[in-house]
Amino acid sequence: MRKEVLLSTLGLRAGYGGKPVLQGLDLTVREGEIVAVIGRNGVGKSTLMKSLIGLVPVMDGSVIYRGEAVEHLPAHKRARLGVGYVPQGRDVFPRLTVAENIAVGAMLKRAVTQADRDRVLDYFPILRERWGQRAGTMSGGQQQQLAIGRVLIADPALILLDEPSEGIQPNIVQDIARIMVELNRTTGVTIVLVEQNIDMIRAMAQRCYVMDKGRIVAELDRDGLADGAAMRRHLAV
Amino acid sequence: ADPIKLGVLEDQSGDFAAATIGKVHAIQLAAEEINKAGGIDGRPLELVIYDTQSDNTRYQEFMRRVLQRDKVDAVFAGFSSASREAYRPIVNQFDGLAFYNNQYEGGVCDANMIVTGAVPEQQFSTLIPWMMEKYGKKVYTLAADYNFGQISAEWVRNIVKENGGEMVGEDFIPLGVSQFSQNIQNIQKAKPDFVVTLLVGTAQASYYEQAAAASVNLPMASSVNVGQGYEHKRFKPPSLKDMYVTTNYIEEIDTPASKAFFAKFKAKFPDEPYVNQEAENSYLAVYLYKQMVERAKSTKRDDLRKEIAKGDVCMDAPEGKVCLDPKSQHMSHTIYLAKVGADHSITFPKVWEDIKPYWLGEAGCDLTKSDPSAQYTPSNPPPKP
Amino acid sequence: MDVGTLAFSALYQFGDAFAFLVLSACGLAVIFGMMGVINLAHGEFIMCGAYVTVSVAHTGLPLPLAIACGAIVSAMVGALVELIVIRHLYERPLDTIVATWGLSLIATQGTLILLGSTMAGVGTPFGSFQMGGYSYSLYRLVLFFMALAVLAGLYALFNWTRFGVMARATIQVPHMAAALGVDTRLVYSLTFALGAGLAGLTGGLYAPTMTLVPTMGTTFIMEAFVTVVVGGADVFLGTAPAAAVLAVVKSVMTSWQGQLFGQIGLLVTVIIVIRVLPKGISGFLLRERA
Amino acid sequence: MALLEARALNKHFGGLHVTNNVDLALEPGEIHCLIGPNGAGKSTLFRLILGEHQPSSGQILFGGEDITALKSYKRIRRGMSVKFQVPGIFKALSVRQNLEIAMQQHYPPAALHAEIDRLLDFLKLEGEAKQLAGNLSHGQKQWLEIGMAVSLKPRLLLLDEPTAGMSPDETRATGDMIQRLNADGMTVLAVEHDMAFVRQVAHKVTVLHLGQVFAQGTIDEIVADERVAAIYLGQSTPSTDAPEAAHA
Amino acid sequence: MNALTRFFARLEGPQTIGRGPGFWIGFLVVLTGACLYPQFSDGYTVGNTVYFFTWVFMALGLSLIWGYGGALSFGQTAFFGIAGYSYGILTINFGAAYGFTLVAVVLAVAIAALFAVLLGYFLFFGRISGVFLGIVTLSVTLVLERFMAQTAGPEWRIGSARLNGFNGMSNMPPLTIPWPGGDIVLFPDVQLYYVVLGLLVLVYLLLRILVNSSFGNVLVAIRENPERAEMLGYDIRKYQLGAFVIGAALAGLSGVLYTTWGQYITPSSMGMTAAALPIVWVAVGGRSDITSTLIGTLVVLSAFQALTIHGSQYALVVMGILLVLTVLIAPRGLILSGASRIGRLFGKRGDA
Ligand SMILES: Nc1ncnc2c1ncn2[C@@H]1O[C@H](COP(=O)(O)OP(=O)(O)OP(=O)(O)O)[C@@H](O)[C@H]1O
Ligand SMILES: Nc1ncnc2c1ncn2[C@@H]1O[C@H](COP(=O)(O)OP(=O)(O)OP(=O)(O)O)[C@@H](O)[C@H]1O
Ligand SMILES: NC(N)=O
Ligand SMILES: [Mg+2]
Ligand SMILES: [Mg+2]
Repeated sequence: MRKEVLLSTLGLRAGYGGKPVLQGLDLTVREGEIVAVIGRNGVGKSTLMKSLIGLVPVMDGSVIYRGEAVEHLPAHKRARLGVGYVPQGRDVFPRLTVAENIAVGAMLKRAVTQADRDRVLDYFPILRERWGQRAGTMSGGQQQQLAIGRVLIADPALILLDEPSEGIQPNIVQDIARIMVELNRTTGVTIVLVEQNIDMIRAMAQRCYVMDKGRIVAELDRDGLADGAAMRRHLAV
Repeated sequence: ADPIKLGVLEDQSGDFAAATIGKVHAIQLAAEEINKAGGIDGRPLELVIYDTQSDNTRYQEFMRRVLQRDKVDAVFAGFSSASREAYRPIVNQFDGLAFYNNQYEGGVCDANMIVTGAVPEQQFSTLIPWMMEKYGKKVYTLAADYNFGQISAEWVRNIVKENGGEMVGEDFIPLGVSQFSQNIQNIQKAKPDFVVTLLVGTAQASYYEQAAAASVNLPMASSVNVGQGYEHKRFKPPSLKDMYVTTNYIEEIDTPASKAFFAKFKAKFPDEPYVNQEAENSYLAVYLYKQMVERAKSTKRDDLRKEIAKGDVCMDAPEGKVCLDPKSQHMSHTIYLAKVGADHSITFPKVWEDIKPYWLGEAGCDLTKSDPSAQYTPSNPPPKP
Repeated sequence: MDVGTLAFSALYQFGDAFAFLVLSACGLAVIFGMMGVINLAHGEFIMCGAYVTVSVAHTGLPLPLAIACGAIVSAMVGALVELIVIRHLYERPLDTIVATWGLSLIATQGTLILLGSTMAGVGTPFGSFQMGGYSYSLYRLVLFFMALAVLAGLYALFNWTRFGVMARATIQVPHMAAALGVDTRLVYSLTFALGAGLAGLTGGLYAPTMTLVPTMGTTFIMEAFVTVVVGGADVFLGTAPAAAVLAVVKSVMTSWQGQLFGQIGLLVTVIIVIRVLPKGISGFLLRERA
Repeated sequence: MALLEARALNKHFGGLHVTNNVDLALEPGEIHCLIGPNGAGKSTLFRLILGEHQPSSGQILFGGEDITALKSYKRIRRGMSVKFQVPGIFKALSVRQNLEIAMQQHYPPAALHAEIDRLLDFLKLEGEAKQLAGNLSHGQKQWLEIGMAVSLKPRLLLLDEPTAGMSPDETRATGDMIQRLNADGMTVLAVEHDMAFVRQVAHKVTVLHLGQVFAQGTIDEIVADERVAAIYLGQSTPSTDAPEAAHA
Repeated sequence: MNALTRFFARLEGPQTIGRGPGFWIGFLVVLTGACLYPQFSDGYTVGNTVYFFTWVFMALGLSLIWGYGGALSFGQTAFFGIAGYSYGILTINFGAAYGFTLVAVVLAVAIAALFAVLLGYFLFFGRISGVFLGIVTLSVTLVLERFMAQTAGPEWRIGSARLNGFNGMSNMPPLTIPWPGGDIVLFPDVQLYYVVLGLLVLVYLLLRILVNSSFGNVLVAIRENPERAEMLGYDIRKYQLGAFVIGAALAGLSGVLYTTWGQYITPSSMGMTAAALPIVWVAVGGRSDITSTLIGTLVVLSAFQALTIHGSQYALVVMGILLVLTVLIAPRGLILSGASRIGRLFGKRGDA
């Protein structure tokens, strides 16, 4: 039985200052899927993610989440519907401590237990170690881990991951992929993943969209993902 | 007939507005009365009014405008001494005639200026000896830290000394300061018999409330307060209790002329919070101008000054009889000693009539002979001829 | 005069200056420190609080209630101002200088037109007390303790409550806070209203001791900015020590050489402190902690 | 003589000992890669070399000169340049202006704009020349910053994660570029987590761990080192996963 | 030759709006209009225009420091006042003969610039930035104001020049040009108008060249990202100091011209309100472009004066509303936003 569609876009046009970057983009993500989006620099992957969470105004088309059009909801309302977002470039709150950054992430959940916190801190032990350190003074990779942990604490139903491997040491990249897959299996969380790291895509994704010039130009299934040559072709400059 | 144009540059907004909006109203009242009675030699008065916004640069802009563009016959201008000094070079340059209708620190010797406000010799030579007589010889001065305050304090110091008294302290307060705890303590430490308060501006007026709250309970003497800033109306009694002020006019003066003036004023401007001495100075200045023009049959400054030189330009003002001194072009005044009671009611323990603005003339300013266009002070008198 | 009296009077003067600096600055510290908005209309929120307080007190309500009204009305005005004007300027905080300067002109002159050039005061409550030959106003002690209470309250609010963390997060990376579910507009409104309300509280507290005129806010402005800036970016680490340092300088200089030197001393201290600690006192404290 | 030499560099942040007696020597003409776990102190070491931080103790020599006390801009003028981990560009200025500001010191005014066009072309940003740099995508910002760093024609090029967010092809192109610059005599010190890139360019690899030099050698030696695998590379090394990269 | 054309080529560039023949024809038309208009106007209007012009120099200086360099100086009026007082002290002591007033202008501006060198060294080499810079500069100007306000006594004199406290200093001569057969005294009328207009055009064009030069590039770079600018090898402190001193000299020029215009200078020209005004002018026009600053300053000054003349006590309220609306409607400043809108209308790209 095919799962319900959790998130889809229809003819999505979005961009900055009146100029669309996304040129009528359609995609569909079903509940419990891990879907990757790949494409060259500047094709609009991050813009897509931002328009899904609501940080870029939608000019045309729609974003449908759990059967409802959400393109006009502000970001915080979409977050409250269970969408978690890990941005490219981390965007931690630099002058808040690690603990406070996590606390902002936990804001959505009515009651955050010590167990919830421990779960996240077990994924990323460095966060526990640096619990009182200001996030802005953490190393790049540490901040990236914090950005992921900050989203996981709220148990979102859908996670938008924009290049999560960036700046992270290889073995932790593997850990993150493993954690995400495990979460997906145990909690059914749906994940949209933008990545350049082919290893990570292969380790996580069940399906993959290829983007170019603001549109989806191809879709790869599991077999397509396994085909290294096909992958590289799509990412080629 | 051609109207006679009068420029009016007063602060209708900004820091000083509380004390000066009434000046504009007083001029409007006088002009209306004069026009109803047929104008000046049949010529109606036309007022050209600009709001100078308590801003010196606006005085410069608008003095130039009234003299050069509006071509007014005379200007009524200025509250703060700084504003007067800002526009004075421009009046001199265009050889205009300006009335400064404000009490001030004195000393302006300038043929282009006529001053109707009271000066220190009028207010302090009366007030200080009287206070020393009544309360004792130890005096403390609290004064605004600029020309007016410093020069007035100098007058107080000199008069106290001349009368065998002792200055037990002097504090100078920068303009805009509103917190006085330290000064209150200084005063208590010095134990004066009374305090001379030469505080200017609305911020500094906060002193009275704060001193009362700390139970300073000393008599106070002033040349500016009450008469200019009507603090006794603005503060809750009894913070101004035992404040003595020498002023040439306040609305409480209980003479027929004063009551008539006050009634006319209130009829035209019922919302006026207070009719202060500057309002009366401005009102009488219009009539003074009328008299001079009628006598000279001219609005030319030189013709008017010939009338002034005769020494008999006098009139019956709301305060009483006033005359213009030809040497300094300043005004003699009736000086009222106003006492503020515990309930902030006003009584007048003493009135001095016809107090002359003697100092400038005695010091060597004689505008009938020469026009130095300068401002002098007791410690910086005119050069001896 | 004995040492006790001297010590008390020095302490009293310090407390008096400290209270004035803290209360002048607290609303500004929230609005500037938290939101980066340079609020030149700060003084007018203080004026608003004072006017409302006195108007309400004239109707016969007890002063503490009247002061609360002053604070609440200022907060509401603040929320309105945020909605209409400030909200559109978070991306370009420097432009708030011009906008709030405009607001300050409107408020000052509007008050003059609507309510006239002055308003009658209410008188200072509580009377005075004697200490070693001097009498002091009891109300000034109330002001001092109110200043301490405001500092403590703000510290608790911003460090121990969800709101505090949300507000700080919102100010630092607004889009990310939104993406994590924070209603950033509401947070901005509340923060600005809080700052305006604190300014109103200050106005209410000082109203009984001052002349009420439309321009009264200007007497607080310099002290407010100086304290906030010497404090540095972190409102709660900065304001209290900054006010303490400045109050010592001000009270010592004033008692030694008069008010002019108190003021010039204050300004020179600012210049020196910032030269030594280019990020203010809290910038220094945080760097050391890091 | 080493071009850059760090001697017993220590840096503390409060109680944190971030670089611990680091000794590092860069021979002229080498491409040296610095790898190590997150928080190992790599970026901090860069900041010490650049003078953004002062070391708690230790010494930095550049071209034989002790530069430990030198201001940053003077170090740059001695022949260093840097691409930071977090893009440091002039966001509100156009891409062209960004490059102009970097290059105006090194090219005569007459030749400047032609040079900028050449570089834009090279960075594949010719279409974005008038675009504000802040509006570039993440990857494009990286390119721009690398371009700015390279355009200073430094003797020593410091690159902190130059290929983060780049696709494998772009990573390879970046590697090619660095090799070309190196062939022209530029010494390079690069921090990277992308082993394919390290394998492509590095003459020598230093592993930093907990602020200390943990291992040093060629990429093959490092990859073969089980201790490095344990703290950093993990079970499956990318070299086995993406062998094509090495031969590209 | 080549260097000279390149020098003039700097009149246009990414740091200034307006380029191409269209712009320069417009510029010449406006300049011609400005030259001819006194012939068709009265003395008051001309004198009043000079008055507006005198402030523009300070605004242009602030645009350079703040709009281009990113350093918000809240204390430009300090230099204004210092130069104004210096001119007064010099000319009251040495008179106006032999063209000394012109020497005094140069000396007064130099004194202001020298003070800026000291203050700027203290500020920028102490790495003070952002709002801290604003408050320190404001503090400096307020200290000067407070100090000057209490110099009423006769003991405060320099030579024969009384500082004269809050009432201000007057009696200094206006600008006087030595001329065979009688000095020309430049009262605020047509002659002074042409002198100040000439200065204004000169300063404007030189600033255009400056901000489009490599110096201007670096200044803008510092505004955008000082760390990066330093990491490109620039000693940012020197550039900031340079801009600060030029801006201070221009503020000083304003101060001197203002003083000669009204033969008066006062401490309140260094007070809080006076200090805030240049910021308003510059921000309303568009701080990051000197043309916008120039036009914006003139617009604000004349609009506010007109309002004060015709608006009675509502003037300040209307001014306030206009300021708020301007900021809301024209985010980059009235002139800059307007210019880019016009630019778009005519289909040009990349204006500004
Ligand atoms: N804030 C912005 N304003 C204007 N244009 C922007 C902005 N952000 C991105 N763009 C433009 O939108 C396009 C897509 O950018 P986006 O960040 O979505 O790319 P991307 O696919 O995520 O690239 P990368 O792999 O480099 O992260 C780019 O051409 C970029 O220049
Ligand atoms: N200003 C600071 N205050 C406190 N700790 C700091 C500061 N700067 C860096 N650190 C700490 O120093 C350590 C080294 O940081 P650094 O940025 O050098 O790591 P890195 O090796 O570059 O890591 P990454 O690969 O994640 O970029 C980290 O643990 C970081 O949290
Ligand atoms: N003239 C006065 N009071 O300044
Ligand atoms: Mg992206
Ligand atoms: Mg790093």
